[in-house]
Amino acid sequence: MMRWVIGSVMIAFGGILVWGVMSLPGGDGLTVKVEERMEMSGVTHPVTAVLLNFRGYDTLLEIGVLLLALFGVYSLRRSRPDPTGVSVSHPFLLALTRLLVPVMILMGGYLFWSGAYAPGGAFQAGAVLGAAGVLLYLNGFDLPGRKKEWLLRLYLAIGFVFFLGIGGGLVAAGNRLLEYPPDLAGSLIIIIEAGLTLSIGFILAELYISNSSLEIGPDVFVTEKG
Amino acid sequence: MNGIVSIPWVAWAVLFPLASAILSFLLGQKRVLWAGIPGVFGTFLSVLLLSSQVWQQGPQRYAIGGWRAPLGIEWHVDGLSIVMLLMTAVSGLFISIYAVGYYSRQSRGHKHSNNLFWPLWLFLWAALNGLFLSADLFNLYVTLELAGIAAVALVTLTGGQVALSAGLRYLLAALLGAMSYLMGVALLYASFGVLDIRMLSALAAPGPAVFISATLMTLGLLIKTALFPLHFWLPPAHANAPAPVSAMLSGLVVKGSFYLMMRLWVEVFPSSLWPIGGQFLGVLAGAAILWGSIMALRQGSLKMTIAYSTVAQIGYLFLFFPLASPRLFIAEGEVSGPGLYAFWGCVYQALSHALAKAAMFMAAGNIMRVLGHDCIGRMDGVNQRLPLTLFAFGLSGVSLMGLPPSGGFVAKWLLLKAALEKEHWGLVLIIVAGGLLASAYVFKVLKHALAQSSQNDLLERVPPTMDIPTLILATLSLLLGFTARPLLSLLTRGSIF
Amino acid sequence: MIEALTLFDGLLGFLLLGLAWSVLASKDLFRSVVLFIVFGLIMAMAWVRLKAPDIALAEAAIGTGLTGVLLLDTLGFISRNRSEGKSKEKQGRKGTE
Amino acid sequence: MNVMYLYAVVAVLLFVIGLHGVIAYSHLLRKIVALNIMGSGTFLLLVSIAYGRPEGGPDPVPHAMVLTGIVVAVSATAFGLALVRRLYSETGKPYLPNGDTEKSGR
Repeated sequence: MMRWVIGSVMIAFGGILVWGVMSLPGGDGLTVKVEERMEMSGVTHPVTAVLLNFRGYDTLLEIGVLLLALFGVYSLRRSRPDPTGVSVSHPFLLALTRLLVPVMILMGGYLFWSGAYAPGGAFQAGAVLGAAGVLLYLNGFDLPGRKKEWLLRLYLAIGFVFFLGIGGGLVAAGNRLLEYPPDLAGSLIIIIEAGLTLSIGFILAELYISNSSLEIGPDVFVTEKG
Repeated sequence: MNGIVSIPWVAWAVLFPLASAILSFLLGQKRVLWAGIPGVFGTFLSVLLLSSQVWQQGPQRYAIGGWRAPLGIEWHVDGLSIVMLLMTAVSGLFISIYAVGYYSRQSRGHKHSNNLFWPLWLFLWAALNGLFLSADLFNLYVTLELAGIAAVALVTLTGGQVALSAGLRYLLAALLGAMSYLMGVALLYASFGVLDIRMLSALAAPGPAVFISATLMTLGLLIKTALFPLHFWLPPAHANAPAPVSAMLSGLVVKGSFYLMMRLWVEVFPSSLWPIGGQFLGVLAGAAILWGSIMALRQGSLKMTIAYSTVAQIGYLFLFFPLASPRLFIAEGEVSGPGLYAFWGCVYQALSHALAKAAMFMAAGNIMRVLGHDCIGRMDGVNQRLPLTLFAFGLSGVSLMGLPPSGGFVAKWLLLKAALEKEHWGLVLIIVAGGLLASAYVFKVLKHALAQSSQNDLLERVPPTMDIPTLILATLSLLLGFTARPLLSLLTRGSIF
Repeated sequence: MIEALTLFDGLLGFLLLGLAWSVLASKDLFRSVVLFIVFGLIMAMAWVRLKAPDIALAEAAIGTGLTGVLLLDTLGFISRNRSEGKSKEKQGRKGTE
Repeated sequence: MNVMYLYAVVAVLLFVIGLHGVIAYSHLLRKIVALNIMGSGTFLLLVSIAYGRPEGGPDPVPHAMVLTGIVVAVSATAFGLALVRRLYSETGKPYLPNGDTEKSGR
């Protein structure tokens, strides 16, 4: 009974939404406005210009969301995971990892660099680095900094710190928040993106690692893996 | 214009909490307060100085990155934003002091419990400040998500089974609400190509896409504000969080999405939505007041009682929609009338509830610390052990009941006046009934707490950092009754309405 | 030429809707998660078709990649511990790793 | 232009399918997957709008919004799954306890 009620409400709702979408005018967006100001943005790829310059504040807060999710996962963890305990090392996987990880790091670097003028950028590059980190972890390697807690925290936070530091420094210097001087915009964006790439890589890897090692009483479930 | 006056405090009101949040994470558990305490005071002072700027110079607009809307994101700071920011700053300051005391003792027992409280709370504060400042619909979505995830993570800090399921329910509700809101934003952007609220208010003409997006955004924000019957997630989440967290969730976080809803209805959505939408929300608001109060009366545990009382008090906020209408604000020079009373009443309700409810949850935290439980039936002897806390509880109860001279009295009086002038007799009855029910559940707690206890041994002491802020917030919620005139005139200062 | 593209768009749309529906309706949770990953990859094709290569990259890497891995991992966790005998629900299956 | 409407219709239907999933199913993993499908629908609508703009190339602003949205969605998903894991290890059930709205359906 309840299922039918929900179902029919959903069908009605879907109908209304389709009607609304069909009535959309398809008018102008901000394409032209972005194009007009590309020269002042410091980069040549429009999406990167929007993400890191025109609407950089959104991106700053978004990194905050990513960090918060990690804090949330951390707060659920009972103790620090031990990377040596979760190895699923299989000779083949190990060989693959040795081959893939350097390639992935190169690819991350390329994606990060290309973000200034072509599709790519900190998020995509960070995701590739994160995947490399997960592969390393699954093979029993330690991520850089996992032994020293403060160093790991620094890696996780550095993107946000650069971004916020530059934004706040500009306010202290009399500019508006995140208002890059046009001649410095390109270099400042590169610095921010470098920090973001590193941090996003670490945060994504840590999200996976912490998630898969939330301990549940006896350790069997962690070591049994694979 | 020089020195302190020309500093862009609006930027520091967001930068301070963000910077101290990340610093407190970097410094680690032992030195967390080195970043936390300067962050709290820095944020508080920035908001205070920003308020004085707006008081003296009128509303501000701030184009972030130097890019004006529609391309960039702008902050609009008007009277309403300032009042909400001040509410958060005052509540936040005393909740923070309370939290220092709360966690200083607990940290010995459970090592992980206060680890991330400070970064999470400072991020939450930044998100709320960002929400009250922003005039960009998509940026508002990001602040909503930031606040939502921080709030859920704070609820689940203790990690018990009940807190976990309460947190998950909260997370699902928050995500659903935010997603629905974002769909509405997408439709608006599709129709008009801008995200800035002020620009949209000039553009948004009635049409199918606008009606649908108004519905989606309203529904999303109703879930996040927990208006009856979408309140299902609120009582468990607010009742099972650590005491300082309950205080900030009930006092502040629900006000964020309510504020956004108010702004959207007054400034963006076409006025033809008001007659039907306003009445509909009015019915829900009335139901929330009655249902929340009755459920509060029926609870056996103190924190659940207070949480259900929040459900009822949220109902009062939504009386704005049946009692106000957009035209009343648009008419320049409007100095009285039911619409203005309703607007003042709702904002004053948000303010006084923020202070009173935070104080109440903090008092409940003190009681739990000393008794080890929060069962109302076994609360005898609280009077002897925690006289200050109980006094604070009573004071904040006065505000919830709406008795003079409290802030709650001003709020409910203004709402009543609006309802009477609009001849909305049903709402008049509900406002009065809600007050009576509130006194019933407050007195129920007081009756048990004032009973003499047979055993008089102190199990645990409450440090002054927990007792004093509770009392200060409760006293402020009472004194709010005397500051109505300046605060309400600040509210209409350069208000967009 | 244009018709061929429109046909492709139509197919892609139907595929997305069908996949989304079967992700949620499938009785087997493991199947659901795998279908969800396929859904994400098809979605990436839609992004490319709509001239959004940045999003296609991000979706493939972050959206589908990380989300998929996290879902599989959680599912594995749930099925591994199912043998404790606390929960006998039909969804999910044993030994999905 | 027709392409924009085609994808926009698919987008809102995905949103509805996801919404139905969140409401109708009680298994928490399904709810989380359903929320992600809702998100994909919303993102697809934004991108199809960007595609349908008459002047110049696709509008980069919705693209940036979607990239932000994807990261937010992944963050929320990762945190949600961690909560599910902990809840499951405490209760042995991947469901929310005695919720009236959550128990309907499968």
